[in-house]
Amino acid sequence: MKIDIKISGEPLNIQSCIDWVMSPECGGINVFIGTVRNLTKGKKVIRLEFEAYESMAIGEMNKIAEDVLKKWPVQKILIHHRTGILQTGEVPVVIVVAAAHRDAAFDACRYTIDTLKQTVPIWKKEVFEDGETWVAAHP
Amino acid sequence: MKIDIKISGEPLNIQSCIDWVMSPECGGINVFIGTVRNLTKGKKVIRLEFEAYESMAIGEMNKIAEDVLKKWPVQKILIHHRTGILQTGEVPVVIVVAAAHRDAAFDACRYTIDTLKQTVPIWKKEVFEDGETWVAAHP
Amino acid sequence: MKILAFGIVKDIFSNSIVEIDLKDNATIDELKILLEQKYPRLNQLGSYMVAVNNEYASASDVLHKGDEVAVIPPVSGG
Amino acid sequence: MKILAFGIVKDIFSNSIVEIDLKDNATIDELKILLEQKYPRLNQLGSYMVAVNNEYASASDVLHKGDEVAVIPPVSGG
Repeated sequence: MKIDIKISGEPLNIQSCIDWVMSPECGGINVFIGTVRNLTKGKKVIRLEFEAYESMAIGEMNKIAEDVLKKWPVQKILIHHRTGILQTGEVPVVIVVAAAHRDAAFDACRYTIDTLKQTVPIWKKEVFEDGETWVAAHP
Repeated sequence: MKIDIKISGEPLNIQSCIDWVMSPECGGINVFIGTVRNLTKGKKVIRLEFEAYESMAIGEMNKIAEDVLKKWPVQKILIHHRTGILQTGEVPVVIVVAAAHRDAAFDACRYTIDTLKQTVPIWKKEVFEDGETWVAAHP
Repeated sequence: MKILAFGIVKDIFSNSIVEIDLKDNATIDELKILLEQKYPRLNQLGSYMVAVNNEYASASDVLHKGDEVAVIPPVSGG
Repeated sequence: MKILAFGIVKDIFSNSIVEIDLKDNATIDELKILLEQKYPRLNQLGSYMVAVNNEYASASDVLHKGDEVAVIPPVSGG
């Protein structure tokens, strides 16, 4: 198993994500952890709500992982995304990439988060003290 | 405290490294984890031994962290390096960078490991079944 | 045909699923025109995509009976 | 003057610390010449640096009594 994809309503366990990629063949691991910021354009965020079109999101996340394995000499890639209500400081996304050499791990991890933010059907609603807004819906 | 530097003879605790940078101001965390590979140029590695010129290594690691804070809008940076005997699969280095935006976190983390490998006085001896060699001593 | 809605589109439809009458062999473009007539606020989105059976669809793709069709506003995961 | 050794240089010196007789106000370059005469295997290193008081030193830097001096072979941490 070179790919691990998950969408979950429960908090993501970063350590077990990293444990999953660890192996004696691997030399470098790059991890991206998204966290919920307490401010957007200076406005205080109370909480976030993430909604996924789950079946399609799993498919798009798998496509990214398959692309990564084609593009870079990567041994394992994990993409976990959380849904539901998150407080500031909590973790909506964890990406872990293991490779024999670190350049591939860095490049592949960055490609993964950049592409995820463009193609994976997950939506974030920011809840402020005076209202709420779906992010990116009004560019 | 924006900088956390450590050289330790004990196993590095990745989760507590990540916990240290987490904050509600942060939006993206990039982590690099080095691991001991079981093969070097096709030869089986039994174990590694890391030696540090500790006072100077701490100084050089601090210089890298200060440079990172000057070059990128980074909130926190942690660099932990292990010394002593490590088995394959174990972790000699953990670097964690937290920033409001992910590009800074990725760039700063990569700069940190690239620079650490060039300037920080730490040496790695690979022990094979039939001998041992100080890495990079015979380029 | 049933159309699934997510994110801001759920608010625009006031529902997570709506029923649209479509002629046989209608294209994605024809679906979008009908949707925009019925829900003019869709035009206020910078852009949106339609997915058919969990894949992004092109403007000229033809819809078939039994397809799972979803309106995909700009994504914002991660 | 006491010279600290690390990594492969410890093997070359057969010790982690050696004593070198240096004239007053000797430079790093002069120290390197003496060391290479006494330990010719140093020349087999692609390169090596000298650190004075925990900082990399330049060829023309002058050594002072009480300085902490170390020979730094190519590093390989990370």
